[in-house]
Amino acid sequence: MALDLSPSEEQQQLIDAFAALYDKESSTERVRAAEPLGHDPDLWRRLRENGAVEMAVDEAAGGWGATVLDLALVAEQHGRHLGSAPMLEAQVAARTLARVGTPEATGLLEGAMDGGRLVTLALHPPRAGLLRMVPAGAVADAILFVDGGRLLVLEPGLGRIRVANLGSLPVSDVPVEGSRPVAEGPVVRDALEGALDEWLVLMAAAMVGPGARALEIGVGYAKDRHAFGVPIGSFQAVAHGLADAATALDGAQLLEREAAWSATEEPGRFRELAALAFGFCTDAARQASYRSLHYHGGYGFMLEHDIQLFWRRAKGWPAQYAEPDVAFGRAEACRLGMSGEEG
Amino acid sequence: MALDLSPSEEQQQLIDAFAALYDKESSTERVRAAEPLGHDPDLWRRLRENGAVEMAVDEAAGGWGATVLDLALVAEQHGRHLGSAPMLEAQVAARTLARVGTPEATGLLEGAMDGGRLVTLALHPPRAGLLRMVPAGAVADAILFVDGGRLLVLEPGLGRIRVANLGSLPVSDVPVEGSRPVAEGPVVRDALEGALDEWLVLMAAAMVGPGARALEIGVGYAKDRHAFGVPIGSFQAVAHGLADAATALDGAQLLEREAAWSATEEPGRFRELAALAFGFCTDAARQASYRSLHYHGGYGFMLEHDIQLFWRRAKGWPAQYAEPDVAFGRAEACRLGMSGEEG
Amino acid sequence: MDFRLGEAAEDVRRQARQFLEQHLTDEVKEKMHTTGVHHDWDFHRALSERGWVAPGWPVELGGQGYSVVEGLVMQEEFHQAGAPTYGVGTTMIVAGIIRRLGTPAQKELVIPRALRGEIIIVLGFTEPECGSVVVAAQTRAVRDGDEWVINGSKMFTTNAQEGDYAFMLTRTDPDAPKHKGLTTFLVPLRQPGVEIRPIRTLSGERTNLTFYTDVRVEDGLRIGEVDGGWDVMAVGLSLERAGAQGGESSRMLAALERWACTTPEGGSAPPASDPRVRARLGRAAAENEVSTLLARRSGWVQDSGALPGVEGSMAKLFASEAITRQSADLLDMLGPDGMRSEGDPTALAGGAAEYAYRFALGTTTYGGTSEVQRNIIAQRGLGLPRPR
Amino acid sequence: MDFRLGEAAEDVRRQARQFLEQHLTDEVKEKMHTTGVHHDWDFHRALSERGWVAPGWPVELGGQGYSVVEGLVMQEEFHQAGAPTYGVGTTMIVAGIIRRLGTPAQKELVIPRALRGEIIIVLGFTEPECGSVVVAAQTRAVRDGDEWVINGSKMFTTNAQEGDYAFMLTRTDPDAPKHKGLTTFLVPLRQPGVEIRPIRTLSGERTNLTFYTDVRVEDGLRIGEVDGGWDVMAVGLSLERAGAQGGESSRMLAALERWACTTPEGGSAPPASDPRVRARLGRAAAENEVSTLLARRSGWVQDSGALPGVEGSMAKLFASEAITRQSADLLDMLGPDGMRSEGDPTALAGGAAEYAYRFALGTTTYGGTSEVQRNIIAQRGLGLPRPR
Repeated sequence: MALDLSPSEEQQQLIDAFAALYDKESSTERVRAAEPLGHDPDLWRRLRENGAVEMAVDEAAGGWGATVLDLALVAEQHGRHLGSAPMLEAQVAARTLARVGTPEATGLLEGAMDGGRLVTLALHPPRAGLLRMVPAGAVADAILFVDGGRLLVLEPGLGRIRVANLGSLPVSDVPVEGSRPVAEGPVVRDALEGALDEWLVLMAAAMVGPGARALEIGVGYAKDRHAFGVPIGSFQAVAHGLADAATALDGAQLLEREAAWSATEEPGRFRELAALAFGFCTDAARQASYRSLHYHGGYGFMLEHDIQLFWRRAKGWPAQYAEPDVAFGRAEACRLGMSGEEG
Repeated sequence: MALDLSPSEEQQQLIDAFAALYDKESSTERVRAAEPLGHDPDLWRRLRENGAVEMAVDEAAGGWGATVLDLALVAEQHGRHLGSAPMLEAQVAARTLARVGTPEATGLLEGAMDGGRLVTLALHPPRAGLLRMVPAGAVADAILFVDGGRLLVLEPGLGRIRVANLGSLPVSDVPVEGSRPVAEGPVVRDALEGALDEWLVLMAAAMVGPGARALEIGVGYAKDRHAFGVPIGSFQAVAHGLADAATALDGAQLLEREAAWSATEEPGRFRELAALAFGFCTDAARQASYRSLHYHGGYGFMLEHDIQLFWRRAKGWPAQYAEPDVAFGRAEACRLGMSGEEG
Repeated sequence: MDFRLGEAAEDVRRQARQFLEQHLTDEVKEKMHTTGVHHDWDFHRALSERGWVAPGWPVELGGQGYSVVEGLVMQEEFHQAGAPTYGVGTTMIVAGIIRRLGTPAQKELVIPRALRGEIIIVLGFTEPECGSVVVAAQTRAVRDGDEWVINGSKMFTTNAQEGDYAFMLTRTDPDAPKHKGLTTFLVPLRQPGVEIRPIRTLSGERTNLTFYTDVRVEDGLRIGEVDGGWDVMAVGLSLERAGAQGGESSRMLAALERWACTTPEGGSAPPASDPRVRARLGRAAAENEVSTLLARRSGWVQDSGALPGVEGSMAKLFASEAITRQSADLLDMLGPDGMRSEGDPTALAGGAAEYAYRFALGTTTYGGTSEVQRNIIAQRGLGLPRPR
Repeated sequence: MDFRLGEAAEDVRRQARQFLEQHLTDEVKEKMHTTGVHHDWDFHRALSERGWVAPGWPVELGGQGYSVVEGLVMQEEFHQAGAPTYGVGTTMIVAGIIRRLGTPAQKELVIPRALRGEIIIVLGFTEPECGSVVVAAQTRAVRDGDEWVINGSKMFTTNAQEGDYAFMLTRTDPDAPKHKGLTTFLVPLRQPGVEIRPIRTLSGERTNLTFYTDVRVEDGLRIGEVDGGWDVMAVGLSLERAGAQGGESSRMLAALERWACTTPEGGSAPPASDPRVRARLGRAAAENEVSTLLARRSGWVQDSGALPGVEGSMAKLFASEAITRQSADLLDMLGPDGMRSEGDPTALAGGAAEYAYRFALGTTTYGGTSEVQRNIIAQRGLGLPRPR
């Protein structure tokens, strides 16, 4: 055991398998077709068929027992192809149910794994009786959320309000009426914090995708497009901006992979690293997609150019939790041994 | 009366007079010679002889009645030449005493104007019996400060502790023992807030100086210094950074002049504009001096190169109050009609 | 030194506000929003009736004789209110060029109708392959007797679907050095061979890609000399007056300041009670004040008869980079709720930050990219050698 | 994938910590601080006795046979602790070049003494007039029988006052194209004609400007071919191994984290109770983790036998820009108190941020400016055309 930054053979197979799936089922045409809702039922069906939910659950709970690192490698592909499917939330919700382990939770988990029900989770507690901007809330069959120390579940009916949003995500506002308890006691707080850690690191991994792909598109454009007789990539104003973005993205990928790895291999650092990775990867993806878009000149501003798809999601996807500074604060609270009041 | 962004004839004379004084009495050799204390008694004497304190005080209180805009134009020159003298503090303290008008204040003001005593003011209340980082505290004969709603004065004796600092300023920590009251009641809060507004706008004006001079030095170097057979200023990485700095500095000067002008001409906006100007000018000066220093390569890092003198003061001088964000918050509180709790 | 704009300018401001209150109806705004078209014929005709199509022109030529700063104040109000002025703007740039360089017949044809608000002229400089380097234009114009035959395409011909003419930069001598073989024409758009393909942008605005296939234009609509198009462009640039900056930033800030003072449902204090919120709004306020001042300086320099330097470039660069920075920051400040789209009924602060975040992207590109402005400032303002 | 460094590396880390505890005494640190010299003979000899002057060299050549990552871990500890290793660093770069390219006599002369910690070799590439473009070196070497006569000057010859030799790039054929007429020598520094002018830097470190007037060096101390100096430099660059990054950043963050947890006199809560403080420290923590990971990746790539790409440039660029950004931000966070100088008894957090703010300026310049690194990354990493 020593430093090894390459995916193992198994990990590479996993990456390749999902890359192939997304190549086929999540082209930018498909991504556009799924807008504005941001949910592509065919992609989601294919992901489920390939075990996207089952893999996330421990073997003891009937799943395939993938590590968080495995899930992060898949999330990278998900982000790279802007997958219009609530995979991250479904995975984290399923893992949370397995961890809670009450009869209600187990029942919900069975539905999620075998029954094909889409269970998601709210990242923030309700305010004034309303869960706001629930990830996948517009398409979920059930929403897990925490209120007053209890874990509850809600089957959002006609009352949910779909929210059009910058990231083309199937979020919605959902009134909490009609919710029922799933668990209570200290396990709830642990489960929620653990779920948030996992969602943060998977979103961090997902952000490396649009960042890297936006950079590739930008580099390609900078090589092809000419101004004053030379490729625009030969101007330092363009080249240096892309070099900075590439550096940040390389760092971002190392950090989210380390964070995901630590979930099982160095669990004492997981919470800190997950939050650091979320903040850093979000910034890196935004920087890369903004620069790439800007260097496209007026073309980047056209809806028909793909680059805007990446730019909008780099802002919108991670914002379901909060801005990077909130995550950096969460990480620092861990480092200083404070309780996660910022979570 | 209509938009006129040129100094009037009288204003230009004022600028020219002080520019000439500083040219003679505040060369970078003199500035270096006054380090680390940052106080040049000969410069200070010449400034006093030229009425630097008297001009700041209303005619009704025995002064020459310069406007805040006049003082800002002088402060620009002060900053441009990195004047090693506590002029801003002495001016603001004198104006504050005039405004307060109690017998004690009047006595102190007389000493400041005719007696040649150096009266300064603390920008922050004492904590645990100690005034911290008092501007000009290391060389002042008297320090004004506010504590518990009272305006007090202190003659710092042997107890003061000089603090070596990044900006080469004569600041010190001063125990509050032995202070005596100057005024109390609502006038104190108004006087203090008014003094802070004035200090902020004068420091904003002072920051335009090192920013502009650092930019000139950087532009000169970028024209002269060659790399790969061409002047380094022909590389976009250098040229664009300098262009951004120049733009911010032009804006900074317009903003601090507008703020200073508003003190008499549009007093309802003065508090807001003074704080906005402080924040913006501080950022602009730091950006310009950093870039200029960096483009000097290893030379910028050498103590014997002048550019570091500007870079250190752009950080250190305004920091006597706080970082830009605090001033931006103060301004916004005004805009929103909140009481200046951030002051 | 005086930062007041003066009575005359403040009077223009009052009149502009009255005008906008009357003519910038919710209906007009709603139509702009749904169509993405920043031109409205009713509004345009009202402007014309008010004599405000060319406020800076001399009275005897149909203008108001406004100073540059007075015109700027009008623009400030129009931008702040979000009025549809893009069409009249491009029309009057071209009318201004024709006023200087046009033949009597051209003046007769264009100027009265432009002043009456009857026609729209769009700009046809940029091409798909040359971006902001318009000197590389490839659209061909070939003489055929008293006519010219035009073939090619133009990018970002905003309002072409409403337009009567495109003021077009064409290549008439492909063998001459780049800037020597160009000629400008006023090309009638309502004729066969003109194809208009709508393009939607991130901010919801509509622009167009236009194709020209054997399009004919009589020689009488040629502006300037044959192969003298570059000189015509230079005159156009010299007519550039100060442009108001930061209207969208001000609107965003105003909306967010209202938000900051409102305690949210289920909350215990308004957002403004958080010092982080105040600091972020305050920084935006500082930038907006600077944007306004830089634009006014540019106007003042022109009014005072001084040779304009890089003031216009600085104003444009600063304002567009500022809205890019601040919209990203303030959108983040709103948290998850900030992502609600402008137009969604649940949007925070009317979706002002979400809209500004998309809108900002155009500002650093249109009218000369930030990189081009920095080149200009470095060379003409700082005297640095030509960037490479 | 495994982010553990492995037992061997962790063992190196433990040993390094033990070593530092024993040899990096307060006295050594104090001396570094007052003199600004990042070399200490006692510490240097202790390193040599421990066999750590060339930890990455094969055991049979006097090294420890450490992998690049193991060497990096050692560096991480040494940098984090602020140990004086600059002198040994430059010495062993040159010893490495001689190991590859030197004559038997040169190896005999230099390598044993270098390994025993008896000599210091400094670098003489940069010149006052050519900055980081070392290929423009003007210092002349002219043959005179079995000797060469050197005239010129070198900038930033750090540790020259302690040094035995300068490894110097000279121009031997002024008529050849720039990179063709260069030759490298090992110039003895303790001889007449060598003048050393100390230069103080913003961070308090001492470097030198050195002048060479009719300085003599025997031909036996020429490294590589006559006019083949550029090839020697290339070998030197290829020997570059991963460098630990972010030691100073980590020290600053650790100091500020201690500050954040301490309630100040007269205060009611520790600074860490403010979410703004936590966010700012957390952002620095993220950057520091990334700096460490980028440096380790660079080491891992070399250990795994892959052809190194731009990993080293990325690690260097990122870490130096990060400390520049974060020291400015964290110094601001401390408010007025942050300005207290490192070394002042009242300084906050030991003046760590104030020192880092000055120190950072050097990092974006020395060892290749950030601009040079971005050029490298753009061209070699992204395949963009040569920047202009």
